Amino acid sequence: MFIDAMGLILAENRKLSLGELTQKRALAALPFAGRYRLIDFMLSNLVNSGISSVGVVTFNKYRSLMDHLGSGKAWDLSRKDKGLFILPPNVLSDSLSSGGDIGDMTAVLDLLRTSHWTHVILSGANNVFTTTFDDFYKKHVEAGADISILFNQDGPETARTTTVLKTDKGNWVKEILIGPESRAGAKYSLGVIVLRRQLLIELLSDSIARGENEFSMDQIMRRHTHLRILAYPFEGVCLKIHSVESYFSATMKVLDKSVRKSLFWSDLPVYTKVKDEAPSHYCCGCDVSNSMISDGCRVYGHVEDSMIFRAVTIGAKTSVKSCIIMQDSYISEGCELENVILDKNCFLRPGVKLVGQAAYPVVIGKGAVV
Amino acid sequence: MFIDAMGLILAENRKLSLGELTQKRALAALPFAGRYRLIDFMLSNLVNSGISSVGVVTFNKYRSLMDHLGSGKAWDLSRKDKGLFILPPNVLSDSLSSGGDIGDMTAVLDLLRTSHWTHVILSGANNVFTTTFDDFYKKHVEAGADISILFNQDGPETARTTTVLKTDKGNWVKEILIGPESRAGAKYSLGVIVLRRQLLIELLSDSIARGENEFSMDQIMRRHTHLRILAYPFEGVCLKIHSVESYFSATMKVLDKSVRKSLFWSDLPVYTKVKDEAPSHYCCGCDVSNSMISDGCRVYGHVEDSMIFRAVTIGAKTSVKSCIIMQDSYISEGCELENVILDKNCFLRPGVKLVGQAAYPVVIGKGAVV
Amino acid sequence: MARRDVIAMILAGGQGSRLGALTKHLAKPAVPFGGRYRIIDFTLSNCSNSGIGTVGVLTQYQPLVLNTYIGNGQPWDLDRNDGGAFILPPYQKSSRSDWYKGTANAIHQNAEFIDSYEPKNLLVLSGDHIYKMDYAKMLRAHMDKNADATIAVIEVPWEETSRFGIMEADADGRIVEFAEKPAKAKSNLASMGIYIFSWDVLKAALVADEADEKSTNDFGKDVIPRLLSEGANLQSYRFSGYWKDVGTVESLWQANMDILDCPDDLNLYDRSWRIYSRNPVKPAHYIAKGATLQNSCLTDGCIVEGDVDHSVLFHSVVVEAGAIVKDSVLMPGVVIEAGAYVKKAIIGSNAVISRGARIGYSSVGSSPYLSRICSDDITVVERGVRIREGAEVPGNCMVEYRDDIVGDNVIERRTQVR
Amino acid sequence: MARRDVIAMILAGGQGSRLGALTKHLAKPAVPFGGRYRIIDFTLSNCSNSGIGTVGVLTQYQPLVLNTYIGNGQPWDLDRNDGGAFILPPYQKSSRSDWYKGTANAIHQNAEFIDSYEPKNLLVLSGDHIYKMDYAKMLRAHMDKNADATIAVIEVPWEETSRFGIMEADADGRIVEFAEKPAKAKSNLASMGIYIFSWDVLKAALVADEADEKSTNDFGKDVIPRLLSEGANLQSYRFSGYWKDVGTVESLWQANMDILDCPDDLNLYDRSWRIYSRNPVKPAHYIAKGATLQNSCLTDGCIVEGDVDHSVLFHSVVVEAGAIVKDSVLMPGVVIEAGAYVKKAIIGSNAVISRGARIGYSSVGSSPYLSRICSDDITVVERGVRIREGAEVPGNCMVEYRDDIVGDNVIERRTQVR
Repeated sequence: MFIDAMGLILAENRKLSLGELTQKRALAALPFAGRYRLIDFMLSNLVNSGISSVGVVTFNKYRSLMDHLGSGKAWDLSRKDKGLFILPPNVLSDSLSSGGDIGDMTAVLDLLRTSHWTHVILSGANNVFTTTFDDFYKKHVEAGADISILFNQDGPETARTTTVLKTDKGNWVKEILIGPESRAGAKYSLGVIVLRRQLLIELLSDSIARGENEFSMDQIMRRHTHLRILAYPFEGVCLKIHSVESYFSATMKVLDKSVRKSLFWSDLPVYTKVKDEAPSHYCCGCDVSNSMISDGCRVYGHVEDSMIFRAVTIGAKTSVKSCIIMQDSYISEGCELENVILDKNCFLRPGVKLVGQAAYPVVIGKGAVV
Repeated sequence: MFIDAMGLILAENRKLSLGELTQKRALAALPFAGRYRLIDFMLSNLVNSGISSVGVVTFNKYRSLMDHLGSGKAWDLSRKDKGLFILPPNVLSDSLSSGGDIGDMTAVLDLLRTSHWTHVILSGANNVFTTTFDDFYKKHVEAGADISILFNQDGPETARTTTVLKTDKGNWVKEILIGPESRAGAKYSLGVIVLRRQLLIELLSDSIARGENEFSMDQIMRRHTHLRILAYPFEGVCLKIHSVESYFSATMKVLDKSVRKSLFWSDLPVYTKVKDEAPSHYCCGCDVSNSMISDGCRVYGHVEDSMIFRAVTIGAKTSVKSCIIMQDSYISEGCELENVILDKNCFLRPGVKLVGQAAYPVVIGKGAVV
Repeated sequence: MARRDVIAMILAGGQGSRLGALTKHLAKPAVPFGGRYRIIDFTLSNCSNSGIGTVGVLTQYQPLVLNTYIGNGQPWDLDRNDGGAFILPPYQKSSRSDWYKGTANAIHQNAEFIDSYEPKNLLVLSGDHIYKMDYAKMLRAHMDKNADATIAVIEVPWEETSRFGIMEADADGRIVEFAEKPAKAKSNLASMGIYIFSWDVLKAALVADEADEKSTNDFGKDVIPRLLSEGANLQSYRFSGYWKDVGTVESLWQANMDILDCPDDLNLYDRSWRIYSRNPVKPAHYIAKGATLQNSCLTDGCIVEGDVDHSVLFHSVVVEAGAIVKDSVLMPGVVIEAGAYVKKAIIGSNAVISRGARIGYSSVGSSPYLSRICSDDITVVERGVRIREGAEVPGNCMVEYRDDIVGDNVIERRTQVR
Repeated sequence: MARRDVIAMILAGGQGSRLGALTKHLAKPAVPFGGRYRIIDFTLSNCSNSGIGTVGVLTQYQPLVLNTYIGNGQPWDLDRNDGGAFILPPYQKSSRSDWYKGTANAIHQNAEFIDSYEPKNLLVLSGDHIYKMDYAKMLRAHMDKNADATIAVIEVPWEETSRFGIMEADADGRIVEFAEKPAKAKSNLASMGIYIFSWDVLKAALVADEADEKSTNDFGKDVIPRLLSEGANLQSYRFSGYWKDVGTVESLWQANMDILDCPDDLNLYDRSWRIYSRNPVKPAHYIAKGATLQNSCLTDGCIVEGDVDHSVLFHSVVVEAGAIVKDSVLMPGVVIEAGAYVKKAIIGSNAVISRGARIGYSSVGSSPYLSRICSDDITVVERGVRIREGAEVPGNCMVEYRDDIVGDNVIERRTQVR
């Protein structure tokens, strides 16, 4: 109900790469589900929980995030003294060198130290789900845990970067494993934790003192074995994105009615930047099936099992099947696309044919002219 | 009247250093006249001229500027598609290296290319004056000049970085001299120019093509001798800041009635960030003379010929004479200060004595405890 | 544009009774239009795109929706520190309290507000027109000609001149005669209800107009003729392009259908002159397998499983499998249940057309809901009603909820409208 | 705080006639206070600092200044996308149009607005109190006790109980009796006019209250007694700290003087609970050589050349050389000319006290401006008048401009107020 906490989102994750899709943008800035970016979901979850102060930690790809987040207005986080803080690297006064990771952590520490909230909800941005943290927070406070961590039992296909929690029957964490082989009935961390602000300051300062240059709560928690860590189950739909393949399959899952309902049609709005596009126009002769299409599009051709972002044109006699087409792309007449991810602002000349496989979708980089 | 132009402010100037005062902040972010920063004057001049789109070009000290400017709300430049653009260095995708100057210029070029204004008003931020550019702009358009440049005949004491314009009787510029020896009746550039956006794009692209890494309009104009450059006289009060000494003396000039009137009491407001400080409190036993004092101060002691920024405390039995005391500084009881510049957030213990000379004021850096 | 050059006042006070049930709960300018807009979005966006930063919206009838819709003005870039968007209802002064009388009286009652911005000129606009126009150009013309007032005019077909205020202008565009809805017009230049006044001139004219007991305090009927008779410099400003007054059911329906033709002079995809609006954040719309869509507009949050042809769907509309929607306007949250048939209708927000119901199925038929307000076989359904399963509503009906609908064979009950 | 927990409604409709000329042109909550604020800043800032993002301001009397002052709500961090600050004047519905009657009627007329935010609770506030209070704590108490309504109470001196609504509460804080301005009070806990209601409960009570023809539609007089008699769970919430109703000239003057004592429980320098305000951007104030200042508050843009003692100066006040100002409140833009003397006065915005004039020079004296509204030797000068050179105005005067001041020996003319 009354969450006395601020939010902190780690917008980048060096362990995860989505190839060309994250080469020039932070993972958190990855477009998703037609009109969102990944960070919209976590930001909305925090805001819908009544949190009014959120820091976004970036390393070096902060431009895409700054463009998207702006002053935080779209999430109602444009406030006078609190609101949204984008924490880009600390470029030191007279040199452009360094900055780097410890710089990131000191900026985070500065923000934490000048805040007055009792708790911090710390999270990545690569899991997509819609919820509030009311119960999670309440349970954390009531149980008297040092750290509480959200989990579910829906494991990702690949295990390399997965954090598995070993707990007792009361869900108290006994062990934290990263990418274990055996995963029967495993509890997978969703990378969302709540802890006292003061404790986070201590843990971070300790890491900095040890000369560590990476912000890994997993590592930190494994070191501090005296901490009482509680695992809290998340019951809803959660899409996990850690590779191009899982990004593609997560998108296809969004077309499913129950997933759409869980993500978008609860009482909790998912906020994102407003673009003021016109309505989408379905022209005579178009043919659309099992697809999501955003505002500002013009559809003349055939679209099936696809996710179409804003202001896309699908030309006549073109077939788009099982594709992700990002904002402002233009697909000319007579093209044939299947299992393709088209990044923003691409232009496909008439008659282009691109066919991938569901497990290996063809990825076309931003602004490409094909 | 209808100025079809955007603004571009160069927030840093590598030729000018104000020592500790500009070590960690851009020149444009230097606090001035109690509650302003230097850039407030040029931003207000642009906004008061009806300009709704302004780019601020920084090199590496953009943090102080970002904190001050925020979303541009205070200058009514928080707009959807236009408004305020802070152009920090382009840190490239996967490396923190380089960025540097050409990066800056490409960011500027991007902004210029996507704008739709016909003209650009380009300016530095180290001259303090209050005006609109209506007449300057009108004259530029009517005269059919390629570039128009604002000047006055009030030369700075030191000549090293001064740009002097040699003109014919019609004020057409025949020669541009930098730091000349002979200066009788010289026309000093105020570093404010107006030109077509397309021309600026051409000149900048040309510089980049030549591998130049500095944004010097003086140099550019000297190279392109075919350009018709018009000098336009500025008649009002203009304070020029290019050294600690000139910063100090400019501040003292603000205490003068006619200067105060010209800068602050015309019809044109000088906008700055609002801080919501309480009123200043003059306590029993205080004694203040010929000084400007901002909101949120508490004054118990003696203040004479000084400029006091926001939320400063002047302790009892303390004497502050000919000083600049920046925001949030605390001066304890029984101190004696003369010709001192105290940067933000300093703490002076009881009984501290600091005495400088008008030409060599004592400068105490930000956050110092003395 | 400098702040003091001009401020705008939008007349949004009319009850819009010719729109019947559509304006029962909201002012006409707040009526949804064109898939994701409300009518006033066009005027507000024109102001913002023209560089006008201070806009007063004069309203007194059902302003709640309009008030919360406009809010802080942010969607139209009108959340300014010095200025912005203001809703201006009538208020009690220390001596008297009046509702707005005519259009001119509404401006007169807000003279103090206008004065506080010290504008040189006042742009007076109507809140119920659909068009894109650069007022800055008109202001430039006004100033270049040193006019006391400038009136935007558009050529209308000669046969329609009797519906408009008609201007006769000399070769230089100066207005020499003005006739309100003339039986026999001397010109086909109609006033668009868009005026720029030099504020000093208008202020004096308003004082004189208020003193005149015979005046109806209307711009077209009283103030403009007064200025003309006094020899003021009244200029006409020619506009050509799409412009439509959407004051009737038929014109509102037609203007929505016009959107589907993507007219060049009302290009909603033009990013240099966007029409802004405030919208709830909904996901992209979803088109199911088996759905068909032809020549239609959709916005966020729609779910289409049935057949939609030549229609405008606002956000969060649901068209279930087997439902057919033709030539219609479905406002936000409308649900067309399986097997229902909707033709040439305007369905108000959150209304539900139950299974098998038929709306506008025929141009003839009898119904207690037949209405003189509706014409051309268009049917209107009030927001938030649920139409009974299998109910039949012919064209030209205005289906309105009344407190006593027991035994009604069209409306089942009221749904909740948010 | 989550959005639907609570929204706030500020009652700002009163004419404030006990403030005489000070509220002739503006609603009481808009009266300048404490050097850089207006009265309503305290309530608005409390809302914002308590995490309440949706605030309606109910006003009908001279709302212009309040309307432009509150604007988009940005200074109080109330420029929200979903919510924010709203001015809510009365309006015409399709069936009827009413001005607000009592405080409860004002809320009732805006039930639809409130409903549109679906709040669980409604915080009802007054717009003319000076205090700092965390409403979130009060809401927590309200919810913890599962109350239908929670009323903030403060201990007042027993001898003043007859001026207040007095609550009697049991040991757990539950209200067992309520007496409006009792002759003989059973308790010294006075209602502060700050209520949290469970919205469902209040909505039902308002419907019943409206149906009751004898009701005056007031919270204190009608709604609270009704709830109590129905056995609703009414809880008291104890507040201690600075709290002042500034409804009279004397209390307004006193509250301004209180500021000069920097009371701990109204600390304006506390950055964790700032009082926000909207102010024009003016330069730092300037103190000339030869000026003296003792125990006074100044804000931006003031120019002081004379002597100022124990006074509150708003922005852009000028005190010329040789002028003396004591125990006074000078609102924005006031000019005290050379040699003038001002004591124990509240001088309205932009008023000019000409050379040698004396305001409040004596507690006795005769003047056509003596007023029963003024007491304790306080003198009030209306905004925007110029006092004649050498004029003398004794204490307890209310110097108001009238249209016929020919031959008046106090007021010379009107100045321009911006």
